[in-house]
Amino acid sequence: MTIPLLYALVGVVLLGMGLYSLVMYSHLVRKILALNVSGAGVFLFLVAAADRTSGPLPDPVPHAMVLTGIVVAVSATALALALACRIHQVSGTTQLTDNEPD
Amino acid sequence: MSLIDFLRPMNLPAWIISLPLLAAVVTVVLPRTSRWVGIFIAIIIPLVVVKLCIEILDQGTLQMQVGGWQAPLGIQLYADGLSTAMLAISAIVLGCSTFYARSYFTGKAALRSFWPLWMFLWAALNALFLSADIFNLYVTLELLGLSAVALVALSQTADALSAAMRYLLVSLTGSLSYLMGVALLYAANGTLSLKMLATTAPASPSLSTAFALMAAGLIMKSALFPMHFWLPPAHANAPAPVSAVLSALVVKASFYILMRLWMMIFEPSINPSAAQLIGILGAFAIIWGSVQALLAKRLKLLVAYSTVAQIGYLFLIFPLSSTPQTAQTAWQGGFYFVFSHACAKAAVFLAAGTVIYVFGHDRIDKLHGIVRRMPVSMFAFALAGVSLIGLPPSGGFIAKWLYLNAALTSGQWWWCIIIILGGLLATAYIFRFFSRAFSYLPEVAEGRPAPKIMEWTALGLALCAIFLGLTAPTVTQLLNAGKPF
Amino acid sequence: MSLTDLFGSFLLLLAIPFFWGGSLGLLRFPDIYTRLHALTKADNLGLGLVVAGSILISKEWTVGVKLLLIWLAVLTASTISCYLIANAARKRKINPWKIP
Amino acid sequence: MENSLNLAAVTFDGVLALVLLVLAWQLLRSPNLFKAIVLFISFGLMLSLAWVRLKAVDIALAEAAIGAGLTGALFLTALDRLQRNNQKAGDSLTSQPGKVIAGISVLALTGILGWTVWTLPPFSDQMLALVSSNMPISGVENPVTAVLLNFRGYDTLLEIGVLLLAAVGVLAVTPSAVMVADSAPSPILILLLRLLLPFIILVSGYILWIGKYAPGGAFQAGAVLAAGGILLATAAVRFNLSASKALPLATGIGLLIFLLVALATMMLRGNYLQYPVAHAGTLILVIEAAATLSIAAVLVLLFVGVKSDADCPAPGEDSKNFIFEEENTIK
Repeated sequence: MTIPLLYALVGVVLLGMGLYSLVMYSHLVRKILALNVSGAGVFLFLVAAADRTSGPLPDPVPHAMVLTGIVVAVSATALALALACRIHQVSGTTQLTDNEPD
Repeated sequence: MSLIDFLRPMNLPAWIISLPLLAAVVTVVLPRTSRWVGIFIAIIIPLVVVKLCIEILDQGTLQMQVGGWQAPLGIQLYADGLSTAMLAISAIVLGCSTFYARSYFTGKAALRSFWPLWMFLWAALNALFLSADIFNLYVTLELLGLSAVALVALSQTADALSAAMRYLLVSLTGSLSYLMGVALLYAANGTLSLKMLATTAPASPSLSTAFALMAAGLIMKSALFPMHFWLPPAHANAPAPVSAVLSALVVKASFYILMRLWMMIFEPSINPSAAQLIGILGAFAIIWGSVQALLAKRLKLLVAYSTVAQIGYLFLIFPLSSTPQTAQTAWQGGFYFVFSHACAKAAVFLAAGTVIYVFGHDRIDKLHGIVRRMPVSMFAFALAGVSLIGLPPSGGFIAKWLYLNAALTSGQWWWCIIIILGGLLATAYIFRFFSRAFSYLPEVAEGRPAPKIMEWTALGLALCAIFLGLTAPTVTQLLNAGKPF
Repeated sequence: MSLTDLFGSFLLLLAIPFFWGGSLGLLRFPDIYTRLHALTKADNLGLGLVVAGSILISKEWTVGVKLLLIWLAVLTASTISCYLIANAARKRKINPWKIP
Repeated sequence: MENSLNLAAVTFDGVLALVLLVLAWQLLRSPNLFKAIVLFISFGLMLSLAWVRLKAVDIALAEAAIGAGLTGALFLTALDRLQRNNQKAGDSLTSQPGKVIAGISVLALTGILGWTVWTLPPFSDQMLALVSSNMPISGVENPVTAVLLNFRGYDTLLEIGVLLLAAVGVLAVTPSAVMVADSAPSPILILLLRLLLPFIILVSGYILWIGKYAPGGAFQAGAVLAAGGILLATAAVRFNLSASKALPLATGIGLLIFLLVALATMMLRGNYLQYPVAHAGTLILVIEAAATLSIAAVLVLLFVGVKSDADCPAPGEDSKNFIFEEENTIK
């Protein structure tokens, strides 16, 4: 087992853990945390894959992709948190309610 | 430098993406100009898209190497008949909805955030349809998803905020799943270009897993049964022009990506039972969505569930195109669905928005005889209903006819039953509303008058849905330009 | 391996017990004030040793200057954030731990 | 020597991998959300180490600043707002059968994915070779910067758009974008600001400039600058976003310059974003400088937007719902 493979597998496990918590927990902050952990898992896999080149230099394209991904992730996180705060302010809950509009 | 030089055919895709983005910046920096900027974009983009349509009909395809770098190093913008047709339908729907929104939001402070978000949404759609790079598609998907979520939240009611949050979580999970697929494809093939993947990607475990991940993510985003749960609250609680665009275009965008990926990369090497499975989900969506629409108590919710049902039809493409003889008919039928549903559903949502504007609510059992208050809107609703049901001569009819053709030719008669049953159910839920709206009562509920522009834009879109049926040869010619598949 | 390298390595090794102690204190001390104490004092000393060791090992003087700047920046930041955290805790009326 | 170094490296990677997994597990399960967020920040810092180990120093910088630092700050401020009224918000797990089903499906997914990763074919060097051979005409010397701003600059253009969009979105759901400090800022904090702010600006400029040659660039520089801005916002007694006139311009300028360069190159050279080789370096620096400013402004705005307390005096809904309100002045 090589070092990049180790990190790639860690990435996969992080993705799985994040998805599980995303589905299982109801608090919005936890869900957003879980999405961030999943995202980190995908990024880790991507960069680990880039380090499997035959020479000493890694492939820079996945690095650029992950940088883009990190910025997208923080944007999405901020929007999600602002929405969560607004929901809390309007309806006093920190979870998603299951009310279908009738 | 002459104007001709400005609009060299090669540059058209870049303009189509850049103009709404520029408009978004301007509306952020100079909010006072935003209404005029919005109108400017709503006029100029359709014009540029028409120019692009002419070019595509003439030349087949247009390709631009962004930055001058060839694939796989750079990103390609690529326009063929299919992407141009998607751009055109977006231009029609967004153009009409922009004019509608201008009246709908009058005097509301939400307008300040509305315009930048709206421009970002438009730019994201255009960029998505023109992209030929799987990672670039991810970025456009995020741009699209975030702007759509923020637009849903604009109503600021508890229901809308909750719906927006659910939509955001689903959308982000979908993108993440898609991104993992991109990562796998890149790790295995060393390229992000759609074209290169189409020719080089060999069948392998990583290809199957990548397909599963990307399909799951995109299915979530396009709300195919059973991942549809987020759609009805989001589309029913958003402001009307937003609902129209979400139902008409945004869910279709992820379907479009899935279709491209399937036809170009995955179809040859993925087990065909995957297509059948997606088809079965589509069938469930048609039945489930229609039944829920029949039971809905609010008009916008009825329309939203109708979208769930109509999305089911789109995904029937996968099983129907599985034999070489029917592939062509099936995908054309599927995209005919996309176009006619886009126009019809946008018209219906706009009309429903006018109902709320006039009466302040949309409870179906309290909308007796409203046709007398808003005849134009109800006429638009009726015309769009014709297309949703699939009666001739509408675009919806052409779509269903192509589908039935493909189903019978490929010997998969069971899909015919679903298609016909779906049509019957659509008739039922639409007439359930009509029987009230068109009923004659001596006194009609009081309401404020609707601005003319709101009524006529809905009618314009409904007429488009009908005309799509009358102009089938031209549309198919455009779709086939450049032989997308 | 030259003498400076050797001494630099020695300083790096010397940092370990301080970090170890700081982390242990952070985990095991009873209240926020004592934990802050462990963290800022021991860790900053540890970091100082790491920086000193690294400067000795590094061959270029520019790297040395950078390392020194890093140490100064961390010292400033940790001093002030420590003060802010302690002050916030005091304002929330969190009483210091006393030997029971 | 070679071997023992290798052994040390492998041990380090093994321990780091384990730490990452344990931290993630703890942060996702901890019943105390505050603790979860603190663990998330440490997770981000550990992740930065992993990026360094994977030779991705650019990402390590961005992760430490944005992934761990700024995201962590966003989470903490949001939690503070969410828990102000009801202290212990419930975080119920779904029912037992749901737990089993979700557990099994996630395990299956992870298993399949892990197996796919295990059996991945050897990585192709073609992209690395292409990037390397085109580096001389890219205008910069750091391959990641070359990919970000030249070879795949279009992705970055859209991504700057995503950032601006997020700022608009956050403000759209924040009716009153005014941040009020709990009390007067501490004199020590102000001293810190006095000491640090000039350095922050200097360091940000340095990181921006060094991105041409070595790890660094607009995102990292923007994040550092944003840290300064956030400190400044925290130290202010009252920070009214709506009143600022410069802020909308600062948030938009990155995308604006990028778009203008893209369109200008298209009209002069035929391809969107095709820089003239002789001026590629300069153009990239101009784009990056504008982008740094915008990234910093947006990140500050995201923080203030999430932080701003909606309970504080919010004039009528209608007047306060906008993004950037010009009429309002600092009160």
